Amino acid sequence: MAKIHSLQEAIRENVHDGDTVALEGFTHLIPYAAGHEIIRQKRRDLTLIRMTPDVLYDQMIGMGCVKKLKFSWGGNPGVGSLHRLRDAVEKAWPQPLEIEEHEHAGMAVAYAAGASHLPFGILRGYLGTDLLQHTTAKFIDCPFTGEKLAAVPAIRPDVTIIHAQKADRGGNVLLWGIVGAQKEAIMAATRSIVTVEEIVDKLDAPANSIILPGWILSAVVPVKHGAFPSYAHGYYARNNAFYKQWDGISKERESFLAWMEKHVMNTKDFDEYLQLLGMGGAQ
Amino acid sequence: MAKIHSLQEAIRENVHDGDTVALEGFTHLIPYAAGHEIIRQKRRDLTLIRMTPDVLYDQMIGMGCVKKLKFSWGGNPGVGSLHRLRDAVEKAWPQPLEIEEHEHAGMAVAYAAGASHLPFGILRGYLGTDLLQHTTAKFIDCPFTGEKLAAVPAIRPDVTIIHAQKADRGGNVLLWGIVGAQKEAIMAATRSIVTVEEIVDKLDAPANSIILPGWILSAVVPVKHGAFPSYAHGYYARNNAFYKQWDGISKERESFLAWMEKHVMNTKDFDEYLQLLGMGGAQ
Amino acid sequence: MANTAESYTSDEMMTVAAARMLKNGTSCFVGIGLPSAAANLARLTHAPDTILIYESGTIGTKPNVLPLSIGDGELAETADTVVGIVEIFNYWLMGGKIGLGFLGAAQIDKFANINSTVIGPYGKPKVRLPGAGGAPAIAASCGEVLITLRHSPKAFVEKIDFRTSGGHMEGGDSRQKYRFPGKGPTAVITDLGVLTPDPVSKELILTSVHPGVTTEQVVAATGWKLQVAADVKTTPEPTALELQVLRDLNERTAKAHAGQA
Amino acid sequence: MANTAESYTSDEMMTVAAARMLKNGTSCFVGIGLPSAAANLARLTHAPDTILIYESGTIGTKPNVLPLSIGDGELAETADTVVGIVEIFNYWLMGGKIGLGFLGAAQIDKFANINSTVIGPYGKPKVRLPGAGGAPAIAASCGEVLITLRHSPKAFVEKIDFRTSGGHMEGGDSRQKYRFPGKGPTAVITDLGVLTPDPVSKELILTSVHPGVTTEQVVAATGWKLQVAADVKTTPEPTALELQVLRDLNERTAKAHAGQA
Repeated sequence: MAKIHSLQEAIRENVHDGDTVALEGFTHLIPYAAGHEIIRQKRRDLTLIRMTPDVLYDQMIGMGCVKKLKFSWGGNPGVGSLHRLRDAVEKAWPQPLEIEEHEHAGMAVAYAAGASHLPFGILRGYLGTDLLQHTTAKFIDCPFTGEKLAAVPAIRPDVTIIHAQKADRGGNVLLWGIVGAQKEAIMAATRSIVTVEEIVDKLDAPANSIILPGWILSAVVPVKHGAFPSYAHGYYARNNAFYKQWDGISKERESFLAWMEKHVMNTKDFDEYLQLLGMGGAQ
Repeated sequence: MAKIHSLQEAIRENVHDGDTVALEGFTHLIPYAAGHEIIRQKRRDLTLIRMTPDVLYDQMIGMGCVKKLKFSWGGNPGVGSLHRLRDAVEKAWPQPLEIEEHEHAGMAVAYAAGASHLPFGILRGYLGTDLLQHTTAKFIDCPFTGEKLAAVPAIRPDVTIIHAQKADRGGNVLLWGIVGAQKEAIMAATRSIVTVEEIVDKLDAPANSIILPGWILSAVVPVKHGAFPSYAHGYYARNNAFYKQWDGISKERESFLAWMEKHVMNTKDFDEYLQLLGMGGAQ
Repeated sequence: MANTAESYTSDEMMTVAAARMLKNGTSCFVGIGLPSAAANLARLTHAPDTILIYESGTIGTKPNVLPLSIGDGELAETADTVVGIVEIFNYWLMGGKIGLGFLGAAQIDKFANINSTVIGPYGKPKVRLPGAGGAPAIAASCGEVLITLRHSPKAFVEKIDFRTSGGHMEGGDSRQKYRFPGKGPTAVITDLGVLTPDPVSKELILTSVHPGVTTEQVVAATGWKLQVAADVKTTPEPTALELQVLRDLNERTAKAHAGQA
Repeated sequence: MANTAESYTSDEMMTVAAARMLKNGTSCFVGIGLPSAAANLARLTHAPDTILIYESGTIGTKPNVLPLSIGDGELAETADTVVGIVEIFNYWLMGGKIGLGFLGAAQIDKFANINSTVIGPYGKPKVRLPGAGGAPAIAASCGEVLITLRHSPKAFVEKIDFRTSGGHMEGGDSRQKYRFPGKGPTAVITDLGVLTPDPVSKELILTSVHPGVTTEQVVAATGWKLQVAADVKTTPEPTALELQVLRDLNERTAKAHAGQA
């Protein structure tokens, strides 16, 4: 059964320098609080995995936590580039960033293969694209039709971290809305942390809800508003304005560092960070 | 958008002699009404697919509709053998029955491959079993680790038929509870029929419910109690006593034929059949 | 195990002995029939936090009556979550999340390979059984496997007619070459006693007889030359509590399954 | 198209022209940005039964404001159903259920192959773009594909810096050898006009210019020697209704996205 932890403790115990870490979330339920705690604890040489690295990974890359990024779409959705990601790729600041690039379909299949304990997954993909020169996919022949199919190596993170709406006291987690590849990422990982908006006595989940039983999780952590500026369906909306502001904050190294110093490094936890932003509602 | 049909019409238009047909359902939501209508319309030379052929397939086999069966577990759950299936396999009555046998994991993966339009699916399976001599699985080598994995050809039925709890007037279907491989079977098929307990104005489905949009279905048919003696979660329970009675009814060819004649061939539809059984509640 | 009951059947002893093998808190993939009865008895006695999983996709289920089928509504209603078949096999079972698999069988050989497919030749069967279902994946993928079936020379055979699921294969370390993720069968619980594989040869050895059963009886009921452990034990009798819980469960079950049609 | 509006921007003309390409009732896999605006305009005007699908797993979504991201809550709240990423790509997109894919691009070549990965060399990029996302699978698997982007010599290039998604590949019947399930791009809609592939060579040909735009302008804005159809048409102007619906949509959207933080 998953122990209910503090976030500091959960990150300390489960995320180590050099680990392969997936902080998954497809626009919705991005685990910002957990990512900030990794930055605060100054983890280094991480290999980050996510289909859609966005502002959180921009922050982690800019703060020097990341050695390698495996992804299929990296941007500030609807706004533009991730300046820290670009600075790392284009100018090796604050350090070189190795990238392994995929298409969404390949990442999705690779997560499913990881969750299924298979060494690889198959799809009609990568073919006819220049991704082939920069990815780990190979081709295999169908033993029945002779058709050529792409094989992508399974994703097996050392630790997967996601945010969800709620958990009960046994650490059983319920999430809903846009759920991305979060279940697969959790089930593919050796260790797993789930931050949740709240701990409740009873989940009261409808039939066939997406539930992660506590016994497959390493740690469950209550962090109210823990996905801000992403959102938690049924709790708070996506703060699109913040995503737009990030473009300005992150454009220059100096403004980025000053912002991170003030908002992340000099706050003791996510709650203090939210207060600093005037998000009193998170109390 | 799926047209709301009568069952007679839906079967007439979508199920032809010689077709490959999956009437899926994993104990729950077995599409009995649709199967009986296929028997009434005297379809012949069908290749039936189902992970768990039970009493309905026993009836279809005994009535001479079936040329071949592809399956992974064939029995009367908790009761014993399917006598008509055994009679066909062991004594070729009423005609020889070709069988293609799998393990559940292989069928599940084959349905998922069919839904994904892939020629095959992969799993760690079949290895070390005598199934290998009687199935269509082959082995492939992992291009990354060299490991040997089983490949099973995708299932692509000409038509898949399932039963579900409800549909709205646009033919969007909602099902819940034990849902087996029904979604995959529908999405793998060229044509599809869904019988439902009721047609409602609005599905009122919780987030992330299992919904089959009307635009991917060929026909939606309201048939109250259409899964009897299987069950529809939230509507009526499994009639375990009927499953036990079936053992006696089906043991001998004569008693089987007499029962089918009276209950299926001489009733005009499933409603009349239910009335004959004293299931007045189905009105 | 203070209170022993006056009398009990050999089936009850089998179910109780099998139930005792479950450690509390284990995730357990359960076959229908004897395994299901034993696993639920364990959950209702010494192992309340056992996580029962049926291949119908019901995870963490706590049925009040034993299911007749693998997909009874009772299993879904009392589950922590219900997932589809593709998910339960891919992500949970073959995905390596399950600690213990609990299987029945029609035939078993000395290396705990099992047959649930056919008696006689496959093409001309004497008895056509239901087939593999989830058993091969359970036998290959769970951390370990328990098997429970009634003892008879027809069931415990030198050579099974069909290998449906792999146990210790050809014995010794032969299972390893198949690269199955799980370590295979660790005990076979019958109505006469308990057999466990020799650590090296992996041949099943009689290590415990149920009260009132002699080793000779078990040897006679086994179709191969059964090896008997030097220190063969006697299975402790069912306690009054175990018997009461089992009988209540069976009574509730009989009532529930008769109540319709 | 009786009522034409007094004035409109070239972006409005582009969105309206793209929207008109959607047939009512089509299942349409929509990229964020221009494709999303056009698809929703179609849904709010002539194609109310269009089924919009975003790669975030939102199927049959009917957003009241345009999403800023591919996974805005608005998309989930107004969807017929929301599925996971593995399912949307495997069963729906690559599973062949989608009639039309609607993509944007940073660069495009004469065979409608597109780049959304990088400007300059991959290892030493001048501009690092977001990357492939779902585009390669959309381009390969949908029944047909529409592409919409603004016209400029930097976007319409002889040779794209990176082939992110396959259009008509090397032209002619070369797409066939890749065995992509879908038939590829059928139109490219820009702020200057509409380009469609020649039935045989598959090279993009200017077949329609927007009102007030000359063919010379379009040729000048294209980085390869653009072929012009003999009977090049003029795109009908946006109707008053189209413009009003689009402007209302954009206004609601701007208000919604500014309203936080």
